[in-house]
Amino acid sequence: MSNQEHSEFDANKVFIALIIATAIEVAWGLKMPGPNWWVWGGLITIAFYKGMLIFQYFMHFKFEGWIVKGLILPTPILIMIVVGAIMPDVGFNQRLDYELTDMADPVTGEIHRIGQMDVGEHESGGAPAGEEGEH
Amino acid sequence: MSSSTHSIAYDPAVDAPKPHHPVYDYDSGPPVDRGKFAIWLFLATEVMFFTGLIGSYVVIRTGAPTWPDPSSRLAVDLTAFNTFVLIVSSYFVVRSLQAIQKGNRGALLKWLGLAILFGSFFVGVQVYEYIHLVHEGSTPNVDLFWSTFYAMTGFHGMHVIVGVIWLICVWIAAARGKYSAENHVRVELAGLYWHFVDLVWVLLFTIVYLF
Amino acid sequence: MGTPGTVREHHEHHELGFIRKYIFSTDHKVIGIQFMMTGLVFFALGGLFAMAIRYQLAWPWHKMPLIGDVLFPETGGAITPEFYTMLFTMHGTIMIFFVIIPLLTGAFGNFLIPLMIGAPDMAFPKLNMFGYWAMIPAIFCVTMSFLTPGHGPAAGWTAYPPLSTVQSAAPGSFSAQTWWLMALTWVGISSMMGAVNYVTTIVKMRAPGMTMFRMPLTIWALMIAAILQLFALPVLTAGSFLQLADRVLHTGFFTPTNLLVNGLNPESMQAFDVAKGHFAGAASGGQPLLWQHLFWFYSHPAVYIMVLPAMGMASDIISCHARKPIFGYKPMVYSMCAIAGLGFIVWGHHMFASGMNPAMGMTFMVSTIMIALPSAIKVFNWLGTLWGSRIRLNTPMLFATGFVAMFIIGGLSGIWMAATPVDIYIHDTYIVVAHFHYVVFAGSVFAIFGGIYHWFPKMFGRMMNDTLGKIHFVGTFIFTNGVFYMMHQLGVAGLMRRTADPYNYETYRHLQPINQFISICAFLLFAWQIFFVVNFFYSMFWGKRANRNPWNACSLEWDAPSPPGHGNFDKKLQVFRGPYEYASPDTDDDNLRQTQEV
Amino acid sequence: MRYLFSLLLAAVLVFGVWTFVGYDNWLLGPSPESYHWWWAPEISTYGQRIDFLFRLIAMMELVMFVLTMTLLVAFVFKYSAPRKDKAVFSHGSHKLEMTWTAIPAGLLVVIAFSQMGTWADIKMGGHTKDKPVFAEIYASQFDWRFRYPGPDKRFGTADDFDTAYELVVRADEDLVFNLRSHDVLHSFFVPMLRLKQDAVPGMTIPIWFNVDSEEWQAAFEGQEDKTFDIICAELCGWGHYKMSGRIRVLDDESFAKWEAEQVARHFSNDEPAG
Ligand code: HEA
Ligand code: HEA
Ligand code: CUA
Ligand SMILES: [Cu+2]
Repeated sequence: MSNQEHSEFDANKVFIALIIATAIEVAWGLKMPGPNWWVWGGLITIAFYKGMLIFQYFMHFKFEGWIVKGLILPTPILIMIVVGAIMPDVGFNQRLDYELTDMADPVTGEIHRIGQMDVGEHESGGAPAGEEGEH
Repeated sequence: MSSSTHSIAYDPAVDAPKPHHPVYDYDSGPPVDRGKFAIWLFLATEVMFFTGLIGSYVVIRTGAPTWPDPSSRLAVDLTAFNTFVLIVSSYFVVRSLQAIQKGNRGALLKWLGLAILFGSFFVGVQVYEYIHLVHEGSTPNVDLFWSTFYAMTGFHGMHVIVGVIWLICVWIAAARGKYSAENHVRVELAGLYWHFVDLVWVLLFTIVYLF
Repeated sequence: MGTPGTVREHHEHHELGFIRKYIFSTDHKVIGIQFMMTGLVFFALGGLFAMAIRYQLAWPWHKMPLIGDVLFPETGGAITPEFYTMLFTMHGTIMIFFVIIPLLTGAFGNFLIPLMIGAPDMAFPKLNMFGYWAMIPAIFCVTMSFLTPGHGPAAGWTAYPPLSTVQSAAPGSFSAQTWWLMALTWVGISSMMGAVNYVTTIVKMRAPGMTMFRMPLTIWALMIAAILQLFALPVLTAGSFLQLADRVLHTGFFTPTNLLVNGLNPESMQAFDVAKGHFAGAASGGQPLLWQHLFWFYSHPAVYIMVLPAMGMASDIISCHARKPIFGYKPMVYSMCAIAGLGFIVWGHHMFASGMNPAMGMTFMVSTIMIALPSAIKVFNWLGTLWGSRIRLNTPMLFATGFVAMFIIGGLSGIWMAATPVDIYIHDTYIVVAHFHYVVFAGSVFAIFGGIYHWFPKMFGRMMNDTLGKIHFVGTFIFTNGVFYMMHQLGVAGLMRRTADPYNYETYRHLQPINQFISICAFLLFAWQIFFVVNFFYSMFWGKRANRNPWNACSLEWDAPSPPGHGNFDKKLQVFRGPYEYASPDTDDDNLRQTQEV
Repeated sequence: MRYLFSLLLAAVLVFGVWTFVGYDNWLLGPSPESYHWWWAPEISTYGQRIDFLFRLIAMMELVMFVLTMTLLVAFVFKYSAPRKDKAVFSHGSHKLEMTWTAIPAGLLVVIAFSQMGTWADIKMGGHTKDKPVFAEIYASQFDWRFRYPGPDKRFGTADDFDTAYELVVRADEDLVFNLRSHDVLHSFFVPMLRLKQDAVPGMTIPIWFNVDSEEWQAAFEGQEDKTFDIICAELCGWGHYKMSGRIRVLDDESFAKWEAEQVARHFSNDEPAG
């Protein structure tokens, strides 16, 4: 390989850094009080740091030529686009409302669901031709 | 009308393929091995695949009104140990590549064998964890926590299994003396995949088990 | 492959047996032709489905001719609404995943890439073979999905949950949707293997002198399409695995809480709890919109996967038969890159009415409208190529020019839909159907036809009959417009797509005559393809023999024998110039080939 | 072939232009006759704006369509004539590229910006925020149901009542509805109101419209039945094609009367109307 010469790195050092980071991370994740943005921020930073170590050194990314770097370049951008675009719709969906639920019938006190008063009508199958213009 | 040009008629001596001729295989583009180029392309697709999975998890979790504390449901210490195991196996793969780069086939076999062992151990622990969880009744259909948990660790686990098989193939080829100081791209390719799987696990461990 | 970058002087050309040569072949040309045959067979099948759709829309609930009694004895030969749902679902799925994408990237991608850049084969021939073989499980799964008892997948080619994930929402479709998802995954795997191979081959295996900017536009287009696939497809694969899990493992990624589907709450049924030994509920709390995002994140780039190679091929065909260099080669390349890049950030335009955050609708609208700009550049450059040319109006040229005209119509209707307020009204109406059939049928399929007529001599060493080809073109052109132009009219009248019987609504009752006209055109369109089928098979065996370069084209594939043998080129190549030096003043001829020294 | 093909292309051009301007008045605005074949009549306050934008885009597209198709026909006809000399040897022109990038770019920017106000008005919540909800719309396989708050204008009280199939509304007033679904995706589509919105299970999506009573009267000139279609526009299963509903428009007085009737009926036998 043409770029072998400058891909020398001390695997032992990287390895030890990874192990230490993992230890800190576990301690941090388990011992810190309650989940809050501080804890999460710290965790994600450590995880990111570990990921970068593996990526840059173990995977030699740091020592690759421009073409390999170019191949990977779109992915962080796309990740941000995907997650960024889905987040407002799913993560922070303002109109989310699962409380479609059972409502007491004001007269009988019976619990029923709106719009489901005659479930039996929705038999599946059947020839539709005759049902044209029903209702 | 018949404007399609047949300027020269068909001449079998000229136009038909000759049964024997050398095959010209040119090399172009930046100086990177074909296999390595392809594997990086493939890794880019893998990144997008896990983007789909992990991205879904992240948005679902953000959108969920409540989310259980993972440590209340999962054996974090066991998995922390498992994470350690996977990182160690990654390290072994690095060593094995360095060994063959220096032409040391024996060291290659040793380090690679260790990596396979540790990788299999990782799979074993994960299978054990799954069996345990399922027997506790924590199946994917219980709630979204378990749904996402199984989806992500499951797909990662499958990648680990593929990685182990791949490493075993490389090990066998190495035992047969296929690789040398000059020719060891395939070791590197398998290694790249293995490190990638490790990398994904590092992220998954944090966001699934610790968050 | 031996060590790359060397000339392999191996002369032993062992005769391979039939199986190795045509079935388990690693030769890119054979694999390309395998993809083409598979694609065409599925094209006929998808076309048949379309005919059934058209029959129902023109004469709803009438007895199906020929097959009615066999398939639907209980309704007296009329199709059932479930069957109609299955029809358009499978029509869309087959046409997109088993026809256009395999034909463009599978068939032409495989056949043309090595030939046009001067390589002996793909970078990874075995991987290439597996790419085709991954189609076999895909075909198996898609066949299973309409052969399993019940009535086939019922959620459209977009497979929106919860209809696609909750069993009780489509009772009777049983495991069909599961098979459908698996088929999709296998097609994805096939595309993936192809895409890795194409990009590697194009970047690493070009002949000496073949710089990136001397590659034919087809190669650029195929490369960009492959890159689109690499970055977009995995997201859909992940999504469809999640949907598969929702169906099989009863996870809750796309199933909201508190559903009541057909009288049943999915949370309260179905999944078997191993530990407790009884049936437990499905998870819930998910969101249907998540699937739509994941799906369109792939499927919008997919529409450009379906059109970019077509554009590339049309460019090559037009330049060759207009005997004139392509106008603005680099702008063509850059605009394709721009289409691809923008293609990643416009997917939300399929979701304007979906309940997506309206602020995001605004963003997606702007990016979508902007994507018309690179398309405009391409259209104008094609026109520029035609200007001052010397056109040979043979079949490939007719189809390629037809492609340009049809793409203009299809693209322009895209602008209406990109405009959010207008899309409120026309979303999911027949304007959408008109739009995408113009770009996909009148566009891509025309380019595919053109490509088949153009490269047939290279594929089989024989010419296709030009007169039959012209007859094929004229009928196809007329009937295509007869079918799809009128759909715009249905669309502005508000006619919904995916309705088995639109005349149920008062709003639509007066539209039946138009639908009948469309259907008759569609039947004629289908019948007319006989000219193609006959021409294709006849020419394959008895056509006029073609020499190496029957069209006097400039690009590299015409330097190879017809058809090219093992290893493609029988001489060492040196490329001196771009692929479009027609009418060059440097020669007396009107074509200056890429390999020709002056 | 040369003549035939040019003719075919020219026919596309002519037919296209004809549909743009001639027959149905896409450009000049729909006339009552054109309703029959083309547009559903438009009776909501924002319907006009949507139709206008449609025509605005149509106008710009017409220009591009005529331009590109004319050139195509002309070039194909002119340059397919048999000639002995070679084609013009040109690899492009920087100036031309700039022109035909800049002009469409300008047009497209105009198109994009002309849409924003209307979209914001219809969907962005300015009209629905803090307004009382007129009724809740529930979609399920395969029918529409509506829940009214009753005379007290509050949901969850005893005088709430449900109707099915027919949505009864008042005219000349911004009405806000909450759109919901019980099972799968549906879409609340009223062609005449130019309104379409998917109903997503698990979400409550506010929508609004305002029936312009004059336009409404005009659209049904001389007809007995002045109700119009609600259509389900999102595939929701085998019965998707028949998931219909109607909208009836009442003036304030009749609406109050109808409401009272419904409440009374609701207390008497609890049967949904419809
Ligand atoms: C090959 C496939 C293909 C291609 C190329 C395109 C191209 C485009 N598409 Fe299309 N589209 C589909 C396939 C395709 N589409 C499919 C399959 C669906 C439906 C999926 C489903 O729901 O089932 C769909 C649906 C679809 C929608 C969703 C509609 C809805 O459901 O409500 C929208 C909305 O914005 C859209 C927009 C566009 C735009 C703006 C382009 C642009 O790229 C077009 C650009 C081209 C031009 C504009 C013409 C040429 C330019 C000129 C002549 C210059 C001058 C022009 C101007 C200045 C305006 N498409
Ligand atoms: C590439 C894509 C493609 C193609 C080519 C077509 C082709 C056609 N489509 Fe298709 N269509 C879709 C993609 C496509 N469609 C999609 C994605 C949908 C949406 C599905 C959904 O809603 O989920 C759809 C939906 C759709 C509908 C709407 C259904 C509904 O919403 O209710 C209709 C209705 O008319 C229709 C009609 C047609 C017709 C008449 C053709 C005709 O052009 C077909 C003509 C067919 C032929 C001409 C085949 C001839 C065969 C050969 C040439 C092969 C020769 C064989 C050998 C040599 C071996 N299509
Ligand atoms: Cu409800 Cu379609
Ligand atoms: Cu799109």
